[in-house]
Amino acid sequence: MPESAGAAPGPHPAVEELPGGVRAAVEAILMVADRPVTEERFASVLQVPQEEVLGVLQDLRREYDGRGDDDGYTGVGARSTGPTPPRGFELRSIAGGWRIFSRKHFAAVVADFVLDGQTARLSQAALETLTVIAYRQPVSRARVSAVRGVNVDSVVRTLLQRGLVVEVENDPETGAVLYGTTALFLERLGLDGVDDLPRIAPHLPGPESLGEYDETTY
Amino acid sequence: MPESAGAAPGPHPAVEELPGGVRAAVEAILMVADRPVTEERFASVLQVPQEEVLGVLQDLRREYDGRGDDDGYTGVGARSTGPTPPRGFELRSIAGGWRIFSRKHFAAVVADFVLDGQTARLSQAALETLTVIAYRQPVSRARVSAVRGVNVDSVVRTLLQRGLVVEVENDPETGAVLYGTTALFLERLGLDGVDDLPRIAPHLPGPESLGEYDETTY
Amino acid sequence: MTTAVEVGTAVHVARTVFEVQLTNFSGPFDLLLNLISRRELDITEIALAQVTDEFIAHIRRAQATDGEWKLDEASEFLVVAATLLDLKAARLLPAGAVEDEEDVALLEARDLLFARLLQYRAFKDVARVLADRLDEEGARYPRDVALEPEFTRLLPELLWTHSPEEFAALALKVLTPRQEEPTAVGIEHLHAPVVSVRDQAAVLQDLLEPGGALSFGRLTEGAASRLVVVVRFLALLELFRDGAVSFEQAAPLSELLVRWTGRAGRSVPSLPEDGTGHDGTGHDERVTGDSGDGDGAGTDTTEGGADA
Repeated sequence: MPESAGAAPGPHPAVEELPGGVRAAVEAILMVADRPVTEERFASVLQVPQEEVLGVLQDLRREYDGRGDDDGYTGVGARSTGPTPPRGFELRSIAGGWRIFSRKHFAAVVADFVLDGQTARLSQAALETLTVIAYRQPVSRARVSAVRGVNVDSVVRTLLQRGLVVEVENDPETGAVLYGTTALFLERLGLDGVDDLPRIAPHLPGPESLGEYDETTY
Repeated sequence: MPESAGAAPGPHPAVEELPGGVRAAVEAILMVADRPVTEERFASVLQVPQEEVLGVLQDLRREYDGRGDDDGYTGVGARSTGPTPPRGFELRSIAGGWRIFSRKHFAAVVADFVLDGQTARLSQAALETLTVIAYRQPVSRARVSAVRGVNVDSVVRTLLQRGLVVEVENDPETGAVLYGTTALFLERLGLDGVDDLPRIAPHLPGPESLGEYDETTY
Repeated sequence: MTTAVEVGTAVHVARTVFEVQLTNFSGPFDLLLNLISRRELDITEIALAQVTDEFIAHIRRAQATDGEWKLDEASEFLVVAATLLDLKAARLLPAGAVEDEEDVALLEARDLLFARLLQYRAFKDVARVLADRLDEEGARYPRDVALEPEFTRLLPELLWTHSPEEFAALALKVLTPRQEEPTAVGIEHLHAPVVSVRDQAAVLQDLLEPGGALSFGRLTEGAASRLVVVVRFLALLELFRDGAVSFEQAAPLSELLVRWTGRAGRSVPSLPEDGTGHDGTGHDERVTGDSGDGDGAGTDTTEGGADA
């Protein structure tokens, strides 16, 4: 291997010229990231067009997932084709960025090694409160209480401590604190954005369809 | 730890039968392990002979480093041979164990990424978290979160990186990592020891009432 | 009402379901949905009557076996009872015969109530979907490892400007438990005139004791405000419980007449012990402008049998 570069900040050789090129540089950054990294961030650090970054990330994801004989692999790292088993890790596009995760089949063996990342399961009350906040954000505690029919103060406190919700603003009229979900929430759910939440419509009759319900249920 | 989501303790399917086999299982552990993992530990968690683990680790290291035409590759993941560029990460055997790092060549890129947006001043959130750790040490992140009312994971990470706090021990009951302040912290404050911190205790609920926070919110 | 056999099975079923339910009880809508779903969401009059019966049976049994229960649980049950009875009361309105504004308001209230229930059910369904996702995602662990020292050494030199005293002052601020701001809007600043049930009972007695049956309309003719009407109604219920008055109704939905049946003289002093309030603050006998739902639940239950 060539001589290792010192960790001096500032101008550095074009990543294309380093062994492994942009693909390996992206991997190197993924190794130290402690939250999802956006394509913009990769592009600006590596000084490479964003589209190229996206292409590399998608190739890496496919590569880590293993591939069958004929999946149109176009990776930079000119591998000869052939079936490959998946790696023990996966690259996921999540909460607006990209991050490495251990592959889910190995949860049982991996759990022991994650020192402090364990999160206790949410209670039913916390889960329902979180759901209402996710779909109604920004929303006040009073409105969440109205939907759930119980006081949600202590549950919201727990969700704040867990970093799943956050105070986003104050209601311009009432001054009440309004809550919304966090990037951690998206990460925990494996979602790219709030828009990717499962649609509630099939579960929730809108005002216009209430008439029908009236007919059928009374 | 017992309540970790999805990671049912106890017997799990033999790793050989999971996609990617022992090789992928080793990778899964390496990707999330925060400190070097010994071959013994791999062997006992995966229930695989230690020699096999060593073989897999050596194969992985070679594979990550990329390989020329004729390097006697004997990996499990039946890759067809051929020149491969190195990955952006490398597997190093250090301190009696194995750990994945970003590859040395990319140190400059990684440094740019890490330093991007870093400031010389601690944020208010970091400072407040530091006060809780200083006056309540040794203390878990969960408890600091309970006191501050918000998730403190990323802020604690900053304090760790800054060398102001350190993992001192594990809670004997919950296994949670407990944090305390460092010599550097005392140096910054110009104090000889933690005992020299100005006393604030008389006005505050003692540790026993903080215990309740923990109980009720987690 | 149901037959003896049906009551027996209902109680049996109710016991198991309620016990399961209580382990992850998460609010009145939860219980209400559970009750209704056991009737397959068929909110017909009969289903509701049965549900109500089961519910009351559950309350009685819980009191009998445990002696007492947790206050929050009990109050949530009361909200359910009130909600159920609201639904039930709304059902009693003939759907086609909407005549005055009060009927319309009642119908709207029924729709709102039902809409809220459907909304709650929708969120409950989705919460289950999210729980599954959380579980699945929980099996993937993110890579989150400490930076190597060679990188942390590059961080800009820390600017530290705090003296130990400043640091301690900040610690004091952070460690002092925060005063929670209440969710509800404070009502302490409202000075609603206090109307006493006991005083109104005395007024009623004066009106009724001379003899003859009077309608509720007549009894509230002189009321100065709606609050007085409400309190006079409550007083009437108290008097009925004490056997001081009787009600007569010629036909369903016809006018209710009230007749004095009690002894002469002041029969009302038994009132103060009764808890019509729900917060035990010691002013139960007095009703202020903000009273409403909670009190309704308690009195409605006595009226429940009349419309079945």
